[in-house]
Amino acid sequence: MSEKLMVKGTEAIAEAAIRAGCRNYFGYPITPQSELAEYMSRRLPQVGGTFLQAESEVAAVNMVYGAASTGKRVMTSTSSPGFSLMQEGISYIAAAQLPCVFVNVVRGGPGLGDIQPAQSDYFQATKGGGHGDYRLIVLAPSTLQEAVELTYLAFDLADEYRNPALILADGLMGQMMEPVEFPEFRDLKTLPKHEWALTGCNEREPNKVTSFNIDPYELEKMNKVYQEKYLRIIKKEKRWENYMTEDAEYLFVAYGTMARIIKTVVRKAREEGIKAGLFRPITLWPYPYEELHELSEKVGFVLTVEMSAGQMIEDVRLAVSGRTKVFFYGRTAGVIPTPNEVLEELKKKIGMVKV
Amino acid sequence: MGTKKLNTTVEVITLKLKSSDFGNERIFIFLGPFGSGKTELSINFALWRKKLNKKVSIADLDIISPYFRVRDHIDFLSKKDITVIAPPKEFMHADLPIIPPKIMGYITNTDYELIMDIGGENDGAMVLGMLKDHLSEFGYTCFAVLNTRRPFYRNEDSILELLDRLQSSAKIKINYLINNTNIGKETTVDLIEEGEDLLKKVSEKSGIPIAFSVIPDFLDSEILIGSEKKFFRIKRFFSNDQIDQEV
Amino acid sequence: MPARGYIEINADKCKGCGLCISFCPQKLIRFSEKFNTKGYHPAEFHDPQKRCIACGFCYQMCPDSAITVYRFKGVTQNV
Amino acid sequence: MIKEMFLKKPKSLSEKEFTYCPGCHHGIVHRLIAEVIDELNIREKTIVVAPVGCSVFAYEFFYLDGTVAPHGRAPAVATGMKRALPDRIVFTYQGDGDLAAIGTAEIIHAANRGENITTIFINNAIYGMTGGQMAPTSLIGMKTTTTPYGRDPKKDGYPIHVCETLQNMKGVAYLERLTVSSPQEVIKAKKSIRKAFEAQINQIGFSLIEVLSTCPTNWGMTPVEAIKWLKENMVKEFPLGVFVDKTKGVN
Repeated sequence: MSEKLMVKGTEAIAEAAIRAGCRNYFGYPITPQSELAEYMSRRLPQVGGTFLQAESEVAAVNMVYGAASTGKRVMTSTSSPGFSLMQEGISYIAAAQLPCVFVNVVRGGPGLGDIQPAQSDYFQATKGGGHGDYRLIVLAPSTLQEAVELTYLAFDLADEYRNPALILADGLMGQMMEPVEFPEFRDLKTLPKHEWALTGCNEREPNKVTSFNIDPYELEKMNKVYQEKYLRIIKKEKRWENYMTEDAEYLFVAYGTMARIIKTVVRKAREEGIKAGLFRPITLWPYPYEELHELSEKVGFVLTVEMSAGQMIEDVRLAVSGRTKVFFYGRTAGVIPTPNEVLEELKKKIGMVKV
Repeated sequence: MGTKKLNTTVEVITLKLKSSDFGNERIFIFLGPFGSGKTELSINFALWRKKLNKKVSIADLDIISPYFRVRDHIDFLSKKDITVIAPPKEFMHADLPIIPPKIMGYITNTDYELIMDIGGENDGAMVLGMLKDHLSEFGYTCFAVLNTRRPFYRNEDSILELLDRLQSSAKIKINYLINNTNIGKETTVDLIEEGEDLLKKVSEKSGIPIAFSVIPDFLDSEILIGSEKKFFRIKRFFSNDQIDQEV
Repeated sequence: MPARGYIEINADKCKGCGLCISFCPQKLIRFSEKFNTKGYHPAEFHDPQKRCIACGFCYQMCPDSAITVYRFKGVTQNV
Repeated sequence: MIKEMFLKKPKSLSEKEFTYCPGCHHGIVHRLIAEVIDELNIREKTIVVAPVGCSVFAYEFFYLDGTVAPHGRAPAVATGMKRALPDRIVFTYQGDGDLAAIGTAEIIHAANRGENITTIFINNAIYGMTGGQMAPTSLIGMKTTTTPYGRDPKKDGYPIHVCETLQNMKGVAYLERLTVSSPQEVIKAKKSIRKAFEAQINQIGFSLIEVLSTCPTNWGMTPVEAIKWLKENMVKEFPLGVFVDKTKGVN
């Protein structure tokens, strides 16, 4: 670790990627994450890397496909409408089992929406978005330091499982500034060797990277490989945080920036004698269902708070499986719920439950 | 945007500066790299000038940043009787590089002091190019705001190179450096001094004097007493404190 | 004039498109009476009078790389 | 008399049998590319990017490392590869729908960037894979399954001229339109494909060879008739020739 720097979220993620060994970036500008591309355009040439501003997100994601198929560490970043455009390529990349990292700095939607922070791309991130049965490893940081650590981790997970990973942030995380310590530069020689990579068939049989098989039985075999892999990921890679849940009577569930605001709410609630706690999923896929289920059995109700009209709440309901009531509070279109506003909501729900 | 709602309380700022410290010009321009603290400083500077009983206007000329702009504090500033020159309300959150046309009027209106918050790097500074004739006619003081704990500008050479680049893009001269070295709420006096030491070297080489160092509101102002250095104590408008409130 | 070479047609690769037949300047290729494994009548080399000049036109036009052309050494020719 | 093998299947073609219809020119062009790769001795550092279309399996037909791009995106995929591994040889193989309809943006920008890749573009004026629908390059009046009354420019627009569109792009190093409809033209085409690959090897920019090709199946003709039709109709709409050649004097 080095000394602390004051960085923006987009810069934190970009620098962390470079330190993780990413030397290839392809992207297309879109607010509120263009600084990530700008940072890369400035920084990658300094470390012998490649930055390319593509003609569209569609082209960018396919450049990622190409670079990833050579076994090199590669990433792209975008914001909601841009991520929609990338879905085609993401589906192919997942099927071709290519490791790479995506960043979606979510803004208010749907449609062109606005440029303010939102969490309304949860479905798209965790339930597909593209075609076919595939999964992305989805990591949702809540502070910039965590964004650095999860970005670094995302490359390792992508390599280990030959699967694309996604950093799901929101506009506020992308734009806010915080002090951050960066990890050391990964020695590129220590990065995993990929036997499957397309590098030219020098002294070996040719490698083929594909995302299809027109024989349904063969394609089903490919699908089974994906599904087995996803099961391994579910088993090993779930991450979450419990905040003041030990004695909690009311449980918040929130992720990313919203979870951070909820921590304030939990402290405020406890100041007033209300025993609140927070369950914060860090991996949105795989989702920590069992861990949340266990906690939910001990509380009066669960209150899910999102900067959306209610998306993660569907996973919360699956986890809780009817063991307790599940409420929702959310703001959309880039409006960030304030701690007091959420605290009022908590009190309202307590009143409702008691009646 | 939501952060606006998160910042509600405002303290009176304490200062150790005299109104005449930066000459007699009435236009103050704040330039610098991305995220060096220009906007926060511009707002605080405007508050200070207001306290000196001036008629104050502040112009949001940030065509670069999508968030954390002067326009996010328009209500608060208006209440303090500071005129905010920003894009029209309907475009306030638009992702468009809008230069408010009113700016010309406030450059030429000698009743008002004008504080100009410019977007990051030379790309942001470019907007000054179109105003340069008016600016040189009416006179100005230009500050370069620097945080030596930001990426890319952590040594003498890179800062000197930046100053050249800013001046050639903005087509105006930088009169002062401001040491805004900080790492948010973890900022210490030692850290601020570390920045000042580096900027002193830059100052010697460039011939541009240091105006002052910025001290955040949460640091004990005791350190200012007896110091020969010039400090500017600011209220932090764009901190994450409201998100991570201590109870 | 002796043959300058000859060709071999991989009958199972041949799809019977007939391009080699139509471009052979010596007219030495024809459709076989037999079917190949794909069910096509493959092209067949027929050169009883040893007139093949090994020009390679059949090879150049074959879309399935089913033709190999052999040349006899010491026999010069111009294509 | 001693016999020697004079012409045989090149090493850079795999043993896999082509999936193409009888008489389809894809096979001829595949072989030419493979011969060029053999002759330039670059097989072990060449990567093929196949398209979506009839040649979707092209990556299997070459004895090379290879992949299939999403429809139209081959130039972007190849760009990613080439930027990650600048010393490898990367080529895309694309049809008219892939390159000139859905992938128009990708090919134009790859060409304009002067991306050091080579594209072999097969233009047969029709969609083969999906069953004979109109292609961006279908001729005016041409009947297809989606232009049953013939292509009407008022409704369907005009045939797109790819070489003419790309020729003013500064990043293009070699650009030629040709056919493989006679042995002489096949031999000539091989020289041109070689030039295109050499342009990449010498890093002078983007190279593209457009091959006017037949689609006997969807044109409803015998392979021999199709060649005649191509010469009489397609060549008129799409004139042959070298559009850009910056390879001279570069070695």
